[in-house]
Amino acid sequence: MREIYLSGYSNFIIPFMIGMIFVLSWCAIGAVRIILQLPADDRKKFFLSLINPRIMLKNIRDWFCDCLFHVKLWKRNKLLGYMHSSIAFGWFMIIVIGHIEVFLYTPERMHQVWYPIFFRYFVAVTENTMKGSFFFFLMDFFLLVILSGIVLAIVKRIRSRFFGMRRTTRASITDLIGLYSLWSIFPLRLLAEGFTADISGGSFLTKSLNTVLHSFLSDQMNMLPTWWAYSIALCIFMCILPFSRYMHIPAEILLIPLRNAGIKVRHARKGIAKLQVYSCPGCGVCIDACPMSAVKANIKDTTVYLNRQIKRYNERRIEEISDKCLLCGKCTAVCPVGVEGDKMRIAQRSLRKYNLAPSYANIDENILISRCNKFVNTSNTNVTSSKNQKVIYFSGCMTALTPAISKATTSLLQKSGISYEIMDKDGGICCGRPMMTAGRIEQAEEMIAKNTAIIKASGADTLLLSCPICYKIFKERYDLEGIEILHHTEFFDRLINEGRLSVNKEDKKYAYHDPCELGRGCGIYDQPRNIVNMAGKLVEGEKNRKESICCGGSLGSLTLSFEKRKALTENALNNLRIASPDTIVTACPLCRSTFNRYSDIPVKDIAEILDEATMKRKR
Amino acid sequence: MSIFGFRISPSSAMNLDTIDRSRFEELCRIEPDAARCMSCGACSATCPASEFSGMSVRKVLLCLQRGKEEEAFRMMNNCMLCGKCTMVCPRGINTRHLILSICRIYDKEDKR
Amino acid sequence: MIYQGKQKIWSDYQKEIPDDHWFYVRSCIRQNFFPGSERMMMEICRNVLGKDFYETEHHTTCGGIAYHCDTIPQETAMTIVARQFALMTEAGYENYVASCITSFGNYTEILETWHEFPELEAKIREMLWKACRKEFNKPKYLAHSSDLIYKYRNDIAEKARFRLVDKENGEPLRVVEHIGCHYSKMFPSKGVGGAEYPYVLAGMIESWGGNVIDYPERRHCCGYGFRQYHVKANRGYSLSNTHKKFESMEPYKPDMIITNCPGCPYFLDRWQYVIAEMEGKTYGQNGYGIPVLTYEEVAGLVLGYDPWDLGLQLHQVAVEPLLDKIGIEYCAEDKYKGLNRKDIMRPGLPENLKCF
Amino acid sequence: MKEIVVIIGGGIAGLEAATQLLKLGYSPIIIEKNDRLGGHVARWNRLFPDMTPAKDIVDDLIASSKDANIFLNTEISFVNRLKDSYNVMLSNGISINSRFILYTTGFRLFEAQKKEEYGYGVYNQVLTNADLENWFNTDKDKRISGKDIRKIGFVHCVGSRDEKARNSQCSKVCCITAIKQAIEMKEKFPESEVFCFYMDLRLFGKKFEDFYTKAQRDHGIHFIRGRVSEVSENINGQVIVKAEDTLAGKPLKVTLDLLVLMSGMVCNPDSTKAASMLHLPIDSDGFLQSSDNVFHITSSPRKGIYYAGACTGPKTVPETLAEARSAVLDIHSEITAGKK
Repeated sequence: MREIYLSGYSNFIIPFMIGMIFVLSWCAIGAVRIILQLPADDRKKFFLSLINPRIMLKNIRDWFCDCLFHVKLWKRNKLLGYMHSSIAFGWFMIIVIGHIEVFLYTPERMHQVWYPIFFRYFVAVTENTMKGSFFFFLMDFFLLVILSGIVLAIVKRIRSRFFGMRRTTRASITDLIGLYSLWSIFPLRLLAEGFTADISGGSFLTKSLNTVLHSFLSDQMNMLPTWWAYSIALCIFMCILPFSRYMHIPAEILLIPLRNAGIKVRHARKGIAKLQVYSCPGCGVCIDACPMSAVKANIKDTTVYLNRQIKRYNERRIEEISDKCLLCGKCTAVCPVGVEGDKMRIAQRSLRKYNLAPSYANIDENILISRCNKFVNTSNTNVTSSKNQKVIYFSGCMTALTPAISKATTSLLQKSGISYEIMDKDGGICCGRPMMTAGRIEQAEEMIAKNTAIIKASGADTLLLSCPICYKIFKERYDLEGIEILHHTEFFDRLINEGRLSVNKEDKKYAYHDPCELGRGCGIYDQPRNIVNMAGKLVEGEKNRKESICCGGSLGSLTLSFEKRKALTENALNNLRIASPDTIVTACPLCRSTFNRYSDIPVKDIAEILDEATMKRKR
Repeated sequence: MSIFGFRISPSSAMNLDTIDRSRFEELCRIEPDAARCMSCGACSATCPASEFSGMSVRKVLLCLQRGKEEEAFRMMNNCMLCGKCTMVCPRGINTRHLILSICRIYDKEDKR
Repeated sequence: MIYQGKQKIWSDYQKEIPDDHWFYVRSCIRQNFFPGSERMMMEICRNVLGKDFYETEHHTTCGGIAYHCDTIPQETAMTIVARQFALMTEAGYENYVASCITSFGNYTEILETWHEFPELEAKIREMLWKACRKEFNKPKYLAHSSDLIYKYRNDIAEKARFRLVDKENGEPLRVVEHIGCHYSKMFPSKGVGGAEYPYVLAGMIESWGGNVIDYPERRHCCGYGFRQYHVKANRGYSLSNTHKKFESMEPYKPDMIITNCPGCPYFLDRWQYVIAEMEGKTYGQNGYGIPVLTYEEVAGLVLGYDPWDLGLQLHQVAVEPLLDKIGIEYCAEDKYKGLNRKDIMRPGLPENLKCF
Repeated sequence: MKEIVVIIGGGIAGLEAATQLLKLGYSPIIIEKNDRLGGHVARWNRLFPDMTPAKDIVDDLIASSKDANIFLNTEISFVNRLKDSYNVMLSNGISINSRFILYTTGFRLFEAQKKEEYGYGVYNQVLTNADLENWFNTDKDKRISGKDIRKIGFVHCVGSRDEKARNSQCSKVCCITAIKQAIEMKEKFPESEVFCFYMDLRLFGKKFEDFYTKAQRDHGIHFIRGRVSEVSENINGQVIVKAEDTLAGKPLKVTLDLLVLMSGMVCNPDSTKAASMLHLPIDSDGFLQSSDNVFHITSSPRKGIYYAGACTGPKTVPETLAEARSAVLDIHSEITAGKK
């Protein structure tokens, strides 16, 4: 390899350098700003994580898996995964190999940033070595990989159904510019390298192209315009990058270590929230995932559009989108980059200014305590009480409207001989989760404090919950040291395993619906399935577990009207009907009453079927 | 002025001629369903806050329409936004958002 | 206001009132509040119109206030009333006329109750016999004394020296009529013109040249209400009701108020002073109040009696502007001269309400 | 010879019965005391819930029953009962022998002036539902036309469910009529505020609840649960309405530019008169008494005498029409049973 130009410089690198400097400084300033915007304790946490080798290792793994290989996408959709990883990883490899080449052949040029990018222009091949051919091959190979990805991208652009995506985002104008410039970079590179392949050398792709080109274009002067075009395409892409969805490429690099450091969304627009917005690649996976998309009118209210509107500071739309959401968390679960759509929306809601603020200071918790500190001693001789467990059962507001659940739960408690007390049989204070989802954190905290005082004063050692909405906030926000917080599915599963409840399997098919707050919200998937399997035959809906579809009754949505929820519920029901179950089983009072409204199949809570299945034994 | 030991007591009647309903109308623009309440009282019966502050969405709506705003605010003070009222409303009124909207539109201090 | 509509209602509520031979019973409180009124009633009926009116010093209260204040049971009130009827029977009269609205309401209520429950009447007859060995016939006709003045209104108008018109321009005076609640609100058919738009005072005003004004709170109570005024804690409520009436009639600029109840003129009159002192507000023209007169006083005025003989100096609100407007001559110096020119002393004048 | 059926009353029930009888090949005779057919419905403008023009319905009925013998301006002088038929003597001297008499004598609107406290006929700005329909039809009413109407009140249950007005029955249609008229007024005066004072809202019929919802949400009509206790007039000629808002538990007053009284349906004295000629029983509410109120609502206890429509109690238009058809079918079955 020898250099052709002494200066190692040509004017066509100017556009590239402009783009490069622009995008790098933009990203650097952005990264600094985001880190500065983090609350002080979060910032400290972040820096500490960077020197923690375990986290750092995880960061590296995530960088590779998420940014380059798009493992999550692969898992979801092979074609889509290939398309993304081919471009990302291919490009990455071209850059890396380019640098290696520079390092190997012209180490004195390492400081010239553009050199590895336009390497083929500046050098001429002097000898054919195995090593050289290998690199030429690698370069051409990865270029081919990228080009194949781009072909797929073009196909996807024209026919997204081909990729199994029912709906995709509508690109904004900057996105389109970014897209077309990205598409043009690699064909232009191929063309440029093709023109110079006879001088600089090349492999199967560039060399063959060179031959083809030479067959009708004898003049090598054609090569300069193509290198110019290549550089300009790079410049356009890099300049438009911060304003297009391709910002997700640099943003995700920062998001990964921040997420691994355990930093949560605390402000709606600053710090990690801002980073999440920019990390959104606008892929539109959340559109198909969103339960609201069952109604076409709701498509524009999905997370990808929320991020776009936040970027545009369109406050009216931000409010609409964030208030409409059911907060089922499915978009978060499927997001390839880890944008937390539900948390982002709660954060947006918390920005809202209210003139009237409720306060619970006037509520005398002593009255409530006195109602729930007399534990019922069940004397069931069939079961031997292993430990002197005191369970306080908080049935919750929604269960008050589905008494079948609380009745079955208490019946099961009695059957297993547990000493229990119902915390809110004569009414009580809401768990605070609905208030929290409305973004009124302060009020929710006040309720949490009241309930904490009541539970602590009751003398219980276990807090049993029927409602996943309550369960989530009790798990996440309550500080109940020494008191175990259990959802009834966990609790009953444990009782069955301990042999305190013996279940008679019934010849029935049960389709289990994962409530959003219990499944995606708290990660409880297996215990309910164990119970259902004990009580009968478990069948799954088409989408289940992490992919389960919200029943549509969620309290998370503030603005979705009653009549507009019907279609969502019916969509969720169709998903469960797929295995033609005898009964739909869920573990949430709200899901139960929502489904019951429109279902032609009986809908029951897991406690109910368990209560039935344990009843037979006694006869 | 002489002191008699008694005074002219203000009228307890709600005078619709003098009540300013502009904020209620604003509320109805945001929440058209606010006008659809048929005062069945299901919300009041199920409300966990009614025990503490006498909360009742029905009464709140009525008070706002009849210029008894203070009374409405007093009732709303213990609302926990739990959504039971939304669940039981036969007219399908989105009471939770309604309450949030009231909290935004109305102001204790601002006496229009 | 559609006058024909009211006329139609009035024609539905016509009450039969005999022309002559009445047994007259006075009111407990009117003689203290407006001492000229009942005297003027006798004067007009006996001397001016030449009717036969009998009264006896043996009659007592009807028990109405005690009954309405829940201090005596209705049987007691009935026995008292039965005794009054016995006095009438003994005197040989069949037509019974009461000066007091509450009495009139009380009599009406008792007669109606007896009509519905004859056994109660028998019981009362027995009780009266045990108590004072008297027997009675129920009056053939029962009237309030305003019913009689209403009946004689045209005779009075013929003999009148003055009419209720502004002497300057001949415009009829704007007159507010206020009917005592117990007159016909309980038994609309027993009052002249029913309960909603009673004609009894309106008829007098029309005959004597005035114009009745119909203001929104026309039906509203004067505010007296036995249980309200008599308890000091409730007195503000009593005042508030009067205040409400005045606020309502104010835009119509009334020249005078005519009443037919013992309590109403008193409260409408005196509370104007209280309101003026509390709020600084007066309802008449130029800082005066609106004169409140009883129908007998008005009858006396139009017949040309001396205002001070009618007892108008005992009103809180100055009547002089009204007298001037009608053109009734009076001697300002004689205002506080009583019978036989005896000085009855000048009262202290209020701060905000213009008086003489 | 064609069987003759005497129909007393040329309202929609009479016309519909005549139409059906003609179709079955009988000879109906309609006796109408007024100079026109169509009864109350002919005076109405539009009918709930489809806003059908009342004129269309009446015109259709008149057209389809034109082959019947119709006596306008005619009353019944007397009716004699013969062995198995009736002799009907008309005021115009004609005598008819018939085995069947169908009473379609209808109702009478409660005379709103009887509720003196509401001031109908005393205050300028108080009118009835019938006056309002008349205005919709003719656009002539000096109380409304050309006036600046900003606040309108509707009083439900005027003369209905009112022992004092001697009508304890619910007139059934006033709630929905009030809502219909409230919406119509709101459409005519979009800037106005409309208040409905009700005791209970009885919206039992098909689509009625939709009307209510529409009135609440789309038209912003205020519903106040409380019976108007008194009405007075202020110096500008507006009416001041007082009621208790029973839901708030507070007295309430409002000044209105127009007050519409929803006069209810009361028994028609003419139908009572016509019934007394044959000693037909009268119910406690003053309406004609059917054999029973579940199965034989159109039958009288007397052979050959049938009822249809509001003569037996307040009815909606579709109910009235259905009863007319049902009564005709009863008559038809009796005739055909006799022939066998």
